Amino acid sequence: MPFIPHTAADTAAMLRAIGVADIEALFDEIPDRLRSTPSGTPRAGLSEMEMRRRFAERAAQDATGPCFVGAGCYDHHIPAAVWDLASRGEFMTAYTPYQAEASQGTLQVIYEFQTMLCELTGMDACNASVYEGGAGLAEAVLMAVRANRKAARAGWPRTVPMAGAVHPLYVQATRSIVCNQGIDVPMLPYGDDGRVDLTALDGLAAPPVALVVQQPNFFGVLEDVDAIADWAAERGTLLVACVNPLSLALLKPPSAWGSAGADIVCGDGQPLGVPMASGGPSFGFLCSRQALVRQLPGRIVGRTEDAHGEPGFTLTLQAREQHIRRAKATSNICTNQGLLVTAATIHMSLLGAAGLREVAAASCAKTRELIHALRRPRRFSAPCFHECVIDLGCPATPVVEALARDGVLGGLALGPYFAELAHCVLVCATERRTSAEIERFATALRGALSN
Amino acid sequence: MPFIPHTAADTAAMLRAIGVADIEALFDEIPDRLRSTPSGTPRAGLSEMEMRRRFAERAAQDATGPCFVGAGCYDHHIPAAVWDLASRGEFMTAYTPYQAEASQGTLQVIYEFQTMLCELTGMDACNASVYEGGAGLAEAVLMAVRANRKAARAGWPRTVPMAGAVHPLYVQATRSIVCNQGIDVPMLPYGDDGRVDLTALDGLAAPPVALVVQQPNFFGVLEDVDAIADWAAERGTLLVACVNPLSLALLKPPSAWGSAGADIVCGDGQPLGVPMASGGPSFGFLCSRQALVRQLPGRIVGRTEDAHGEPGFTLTLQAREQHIRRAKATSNICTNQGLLVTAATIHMSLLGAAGLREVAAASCAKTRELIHALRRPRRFSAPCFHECVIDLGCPATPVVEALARDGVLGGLALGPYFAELAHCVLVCATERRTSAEIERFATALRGALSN
Amino acid sequence: MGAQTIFDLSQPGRGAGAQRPSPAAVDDLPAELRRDAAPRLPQVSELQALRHYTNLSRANFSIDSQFYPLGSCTMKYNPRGAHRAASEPGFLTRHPLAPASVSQGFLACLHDLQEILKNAAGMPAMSLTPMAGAQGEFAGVAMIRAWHDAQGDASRREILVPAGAHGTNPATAAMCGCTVREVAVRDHGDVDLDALKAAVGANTAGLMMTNPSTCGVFERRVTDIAAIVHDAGGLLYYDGANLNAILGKAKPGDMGFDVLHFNLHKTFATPHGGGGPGAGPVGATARLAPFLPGPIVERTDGGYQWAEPPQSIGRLSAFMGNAGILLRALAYALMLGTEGERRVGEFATLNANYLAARLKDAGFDLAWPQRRASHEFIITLAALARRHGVTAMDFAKRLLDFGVHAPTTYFPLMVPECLLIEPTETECKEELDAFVAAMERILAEARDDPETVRTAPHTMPVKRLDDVKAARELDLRWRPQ
Amino acid sequence: MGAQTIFDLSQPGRGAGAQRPSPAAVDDLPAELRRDAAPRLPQVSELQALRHYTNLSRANFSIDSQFYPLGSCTMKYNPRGAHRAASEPGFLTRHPLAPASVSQGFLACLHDLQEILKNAAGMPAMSLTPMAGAQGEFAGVAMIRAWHDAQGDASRREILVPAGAHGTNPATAAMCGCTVREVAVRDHGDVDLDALKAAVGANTAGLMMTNPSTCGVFERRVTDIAAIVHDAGGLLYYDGANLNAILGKAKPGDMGFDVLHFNLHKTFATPHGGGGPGAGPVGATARLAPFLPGPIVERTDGGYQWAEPPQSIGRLSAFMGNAGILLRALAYALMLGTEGERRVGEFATLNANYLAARLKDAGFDLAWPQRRASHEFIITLAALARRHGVTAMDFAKRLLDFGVHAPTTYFPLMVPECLLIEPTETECKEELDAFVAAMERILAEARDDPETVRTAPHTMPVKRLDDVKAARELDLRWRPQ
Ligand SMILES: Cc1ncc(COP(=O)(O)O)c(C=O)c1O
Ligand SMILES: Cc1ncc(COP(=O)(O)O)c(C=O)c1O
Repeated sequence: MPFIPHTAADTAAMLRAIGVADIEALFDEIPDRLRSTPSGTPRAGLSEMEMRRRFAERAAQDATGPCFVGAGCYDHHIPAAVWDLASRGEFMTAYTPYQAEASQGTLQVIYEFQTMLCELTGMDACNASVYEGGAGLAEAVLMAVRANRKAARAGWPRTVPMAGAVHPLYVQATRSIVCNQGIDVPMLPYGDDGRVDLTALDGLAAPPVALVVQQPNFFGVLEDVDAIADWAAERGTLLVACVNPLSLALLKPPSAWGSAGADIVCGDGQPLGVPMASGGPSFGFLCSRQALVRQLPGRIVGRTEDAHGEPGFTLTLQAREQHIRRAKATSNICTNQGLLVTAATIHMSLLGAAGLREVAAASCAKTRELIHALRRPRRFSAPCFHECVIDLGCPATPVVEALARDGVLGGLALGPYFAELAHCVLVCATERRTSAEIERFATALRGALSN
Repeated sequence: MPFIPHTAADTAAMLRAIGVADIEALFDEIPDRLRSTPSGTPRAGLSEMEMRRRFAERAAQDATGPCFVGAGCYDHHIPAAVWDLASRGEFMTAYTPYQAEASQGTLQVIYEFQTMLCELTGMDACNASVYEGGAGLAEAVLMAVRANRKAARAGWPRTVPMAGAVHPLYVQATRSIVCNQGIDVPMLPYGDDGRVDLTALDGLAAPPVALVVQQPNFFGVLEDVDAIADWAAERGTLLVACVNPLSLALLKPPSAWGSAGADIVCGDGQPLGVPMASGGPSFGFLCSRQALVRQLPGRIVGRTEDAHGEPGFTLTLQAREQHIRRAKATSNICTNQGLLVTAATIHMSLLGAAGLREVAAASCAKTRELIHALRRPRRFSAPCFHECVIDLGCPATPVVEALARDGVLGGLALGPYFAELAHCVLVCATERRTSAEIERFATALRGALSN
Repeated sequence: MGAQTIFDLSQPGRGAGAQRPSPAAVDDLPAELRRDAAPRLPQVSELQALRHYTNLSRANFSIDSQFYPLGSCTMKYNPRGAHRAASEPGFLTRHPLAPASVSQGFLACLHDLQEILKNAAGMPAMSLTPMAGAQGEFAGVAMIRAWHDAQGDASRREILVPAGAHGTNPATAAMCGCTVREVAVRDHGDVDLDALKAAVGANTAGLMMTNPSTCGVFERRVTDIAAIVHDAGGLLYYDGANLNAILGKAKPGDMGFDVLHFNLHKTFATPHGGGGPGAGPVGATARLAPFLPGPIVERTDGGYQWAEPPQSIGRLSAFMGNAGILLRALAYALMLGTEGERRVGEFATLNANYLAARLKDAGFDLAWPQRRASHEFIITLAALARRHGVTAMDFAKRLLDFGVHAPTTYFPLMVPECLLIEPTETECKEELDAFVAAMERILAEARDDPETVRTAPHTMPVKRLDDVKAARELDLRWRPQ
Repeated sequence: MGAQTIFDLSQPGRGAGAQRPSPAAVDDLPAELRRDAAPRLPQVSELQALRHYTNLSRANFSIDSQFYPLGSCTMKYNPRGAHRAASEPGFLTRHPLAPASVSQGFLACLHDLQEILKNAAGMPAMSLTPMAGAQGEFAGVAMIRAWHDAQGDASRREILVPAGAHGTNPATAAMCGCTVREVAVRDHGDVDLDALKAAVGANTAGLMMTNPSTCGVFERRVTDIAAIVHDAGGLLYYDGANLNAILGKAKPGDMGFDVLHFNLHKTFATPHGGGGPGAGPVGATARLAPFLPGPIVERTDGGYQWAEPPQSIGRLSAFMGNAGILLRALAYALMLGTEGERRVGEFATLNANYLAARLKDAGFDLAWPQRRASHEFIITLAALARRHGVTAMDFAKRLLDFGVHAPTTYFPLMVPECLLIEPTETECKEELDAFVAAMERILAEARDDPETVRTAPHTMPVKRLDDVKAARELDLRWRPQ
């Protein structure tokens, strides 16, 4: 039997020490009619060898060719060292670092992570972590509503509009979560340039509590973040910026948007050393201005001193958290995505600012090469980052299916998310895509379109 | 530039401290005409990403279907924990444990390994390690010649006959090495049962210094080791046993062969947790009776005490080794196969005697299933272990080539090694082979034979 | 190491050269959107980074290196085989939005896991998407809300929790827009039924509880509790954090619960990762099934496909939850088999009861000595604290010096100076005996040399840390001197 | 941990159940060949094994965790990318005897490496099979022997080595059936040419040497040495252990050497593995090429194939040497490129000269202060030893307490109380400065508190170990009490 070390002699000695005859006796407080045995046909336990064979066969079944889908999950190179280190038992099989003295490794990693994210976003504080980008955006919205005291005082309606090109799956996740607190999340239209059109907000009785914008947005388009930030700042609306952290190696940090900057910055950390792996586990991050730090959900690590005055690290501001504050906590989050934070910290250490900038630039360049090779018009006119919507001129879903059968993950068909974009695909080429792969995609696309 | 951490400022400061103007100056003792730059077309350094792409493409090129070749390298299951642990930096990137106090991990592992191998072989002492099975057999032969004082006193010729079915590649390696010391390695014939025929040795003026027998032998056949051991013991010939350590979970240990047992036991450790990986790195082991321990080549660890009387481990009997004894050392070996010993130790801990026995038995059973499915006659009559020679009735090399093209590694064609067995293949099925794979082999073979 | 951070190792111009892609120019990004100053990320060599994080890891306790009797957390062995299985290249490189037609292997895995978990829950429907226990709870409470709403009963917004419930329970209820009311627990660790009866009413949305409870005992009258809540029109949520205790022995579905979550990172042995990731699949009875969060996997004649429950509370994350954790849990479940599942509950319970018996003999006070321990149990050091001025926290810190992770301290809140101890089934008797020996030794120290206990730990990379200073003088990021 | 072995954790009947294949019966094995008592291997759970070996690993120093200025050993960074590249599933599962037709990817890798090494050696032929430096040496000396034999000159059986040659040189010569004669080294670390002239003769098979030499200096008159040996009818062997010093700057082939080996585990950064594996490819000039050990890889129109050199000394192992190490070395070489190779030699030399200058300033005695250091250098503590009764070994042990692995001690033998120090190019200036600071501190201790130095180390898992007892009271395996 796997994983249970008890010999018959151990079991006998332990039962003797307890003073019962058999293990069954230990369950004597469970009423008989609640006792059950696993139903259905019994499954024999597999050996590790058999289990791994099954997994290997199934994984091989799904092997696809080059990936040109982005949409929030990107096929970047991850240095081998990242997961060789993150998979060390001491990182991977530790618990949440409540016992600080026995968890300095994880705690210091998180402190370094917080610093790195503050550097990337320009914000003052960062947590580590929330579940992922979508749930993280929900937390950001809840946080913004809690934090906007002016709105609370003035009794503004609990409305948090989103730019129209925020990731539609993030929008769905956010809505499922925040609707329970009576928060309304209307979508703003996007224009033909692919950017948000704020005029829809003009003429409201009260300004929105907060406003969400994504940069680069779901279409890969770069928003006019300065104008948006200024719009929000003028009205006392808190600005929630949802960003791709990798893009911040090239792009202006949210703290520098407009004259006042964003108030809360969130996003998904997947581009920082996390394999695509069907989209999870990844991690969400949440950064804020200093003034809002006590509204942050999730773990935060602080540097302090030990009894001898030596520096050390510990979880801090725990009074925000559920295990202390219970119903008054900033969030219910407990288990988070710590190991991914560890991987991201190592990843950022290995890449550095210059490396991340080069990865971002190479991805942008490859995407331009791709668009050129595909010879299909771009749907939106504003500059894009490393993703782009192209118009196939015919329903996109069957084309993408055909490409997949042909061994190319040829972008995301947008019809299921935006009915008006049913002929469009969102494509992405990271630094890992070669010119040969781009050519293969272009050829396959020509084939699929000519059928 | 990869792996070199020097910033321009570092380099400048260091040159200043040395008192030279540039790095070139540090090479001023090299005569000019010996200076060179790399010739040929310069190769640009690849990024890790590019390098890994090249490796992935090449590895994918070689992917073959199920492996039915054994011949000294076996496709056994390796628990995931084995290499997750052995790849920890502290094991993988440590040096030879000369500084014992900073190397207790590796040293204790080796001590445990020595114990395990002594248990499997029944011998008193074990080294850790020699390069692999073939070179290890050479070391065993040299050791036997050194150790047989009776032979030296009596001036017996330096002859070490080998049983005819010792692995032919081991024989080649042994000969290349020991011929330099004037040692003659004649082959003894094998009989129709596939076992050694010792009668060829009758009537020699002096008995051989040592005799080598392999169990199971290259043909997978089980030798009559009791008779052989008794033959050797009666004559003062040292018996060198070359064994598959996994087989010892089922088979009688060499210490128990005949009335006196083997004197030296060697073999390759690959079946103990080492991936096939083109045959290397694996490791060779060498065990002996207590009386011969000072003749062993390679590292040996002993338990001792520290300055506080606490137990600890250290390399011992170093006076056998090249760094102390130089030209008088028992071998020139220095760097050995330590990491593989670490893996094997972990592997044996996870499998235990019962697990190894089950692996060996399952491999034997699968091989019997295979022989049955292939419906071809066995070439040799004596019982076999988990490999077996079958007769195809036609030249085997083209058949094996055809099978390979068909995605099955269908055994080893024996013609290149034994001209008289040109119609034969040596096949093996480990516990990893499924009945479906065996069926696939059988079908492919029928196809190949009917062409 | 001390507290030298990666930033202290940084030098301008240094880097890990092999990790740099060839430089590429992008000249079409608007100048006003580009950043002017580079973020000050560390500039270190590959070796510096590798050595730094290797050594940091060595400053951690972990299951791979220490015994971790952390109550409520189920720190058991995380099989390396499951880790490797989930790391198959085909799984690691799968894009979350790849068409189902080229994802049949992955979908088959999720479907298998859904079936296994349904069986363990005793419930007919399962959604795998929640990314931790707390998100599972959120899904469950949102489903309860949505169900009441669908009945036209939108006034039910009160969630009951037994005193001593895990913090995520009330936090979840609040996050779901509900109010929280605590129900008292009686002397023997059972819920006070009279208090419960008094608490339920027209506003009752439901009750959240674990069983075995956070008191480390099996709630014997759970079906009575269910009846009271149901009769009042409420629903019952099962917090699966303690399911390890009864895996293969009893099912929440049989106890009257309507919806539950699993903590795969507990019961199904996926690693805790120093804080996460986990996974919190949520299961439901037939009436709540339509409200499950999506997507779930359906098996059809044409293969596996994604589906959304008809009245779904919606998606809780962008993609398919913590897919990699789900794969690890499946690997574990496959290795266990049904027989192995049963043994989990049995030996987790055996280990806890053994430890409880040994510690009692050693002079420690069990919180509920008359009760069977479930997979965990509570000791209270209140008497000691009074006598020697040594607290549960001091005990916890001192245990670290013996190479044992501290048990959970001060939880549940209603037991003074308590340690919640959960050995799990994967620890052997010798490890438990060593723990008892350490506890006995500390008990002796508390009498003879309390200062050693009060100032522990002594052998960790740091001495006891000043949490108050950390919160008062917030230092949340490194800054150049 | 202490010295609790895995056997001490063992209990009859325990095991790692998930590692057991389904039991199978084999009834046709003759009873007299079966063993009756099972070997007493440990019987432990998977977690016990994992925890035991995790914790054992933590008792090691390693490059991943410490600076390792171990002269002659070139302990530099071992890129994790190379490790992963060699661990591609297709490479790990390749059987060594798979037909060449289904091995083109692997063979292409070996061929690429052969070419890169030929270029670095300045020699036209290369065999990758030797499994470590010493086996490369063996191949080389055997080739020299075979060449003389092929010339009909079977009396040449004497190998010359400079005093202070690495132990493997004389040991190899002896193993190859040759006798060894030492040639003196002069004051400045160069070979004494007069002594060499006196030593060569009709029995001279060849000379083995490294350059830079084991003295840590470049042998300036290497071409004169070559001429003397060649004129006497001998051949020259280059021990490539020190090639890191001149990679990309100078080539042994240009210096007059006839045959050489590489230590890929040094110059080409494959991990040392706590003792191995390494790889020692051997290269040769045109006249020695036919004698190389096989197999080597040839490129033909039909693809890559295996080939045996026509007069090969034969095979040195059953298969293709340490194939996995060869793949790692290729990965490293590809990441370096030609420019990167050149920088290896440059920065290895810069680091050594910097350390030498700093230590000299700190009051340490360089063995050859007038010389440039190569990639390594020697300090002698002879004066200190006399003055304070503190030896090079004491220094070495005390360094461990500062988190630095000890340099190589007492090698080369002719320098009294020496430390041979090799920082390698992958260490940064801060690491070197920290080493100097530690050395200064120990120097001060040697004056003020020599006992601390003499009894070091103080912070390792064990105190100084008794080697004499280990050798006298041999305890080479665990036994049940
Ligand atoms: C009783 C109980 N409920 C809920 C949770 C929350 O689960 P998670 O941490 O996975 O969000 C925990 C976690 O420790 C728990 O112990
Ligand atoms: C100078 C020198 N020559 C030869 C060798 C032997 O190489 P290997 O250990 O790879 O057999 C070494 C190894 O340390 C060495 O330093």
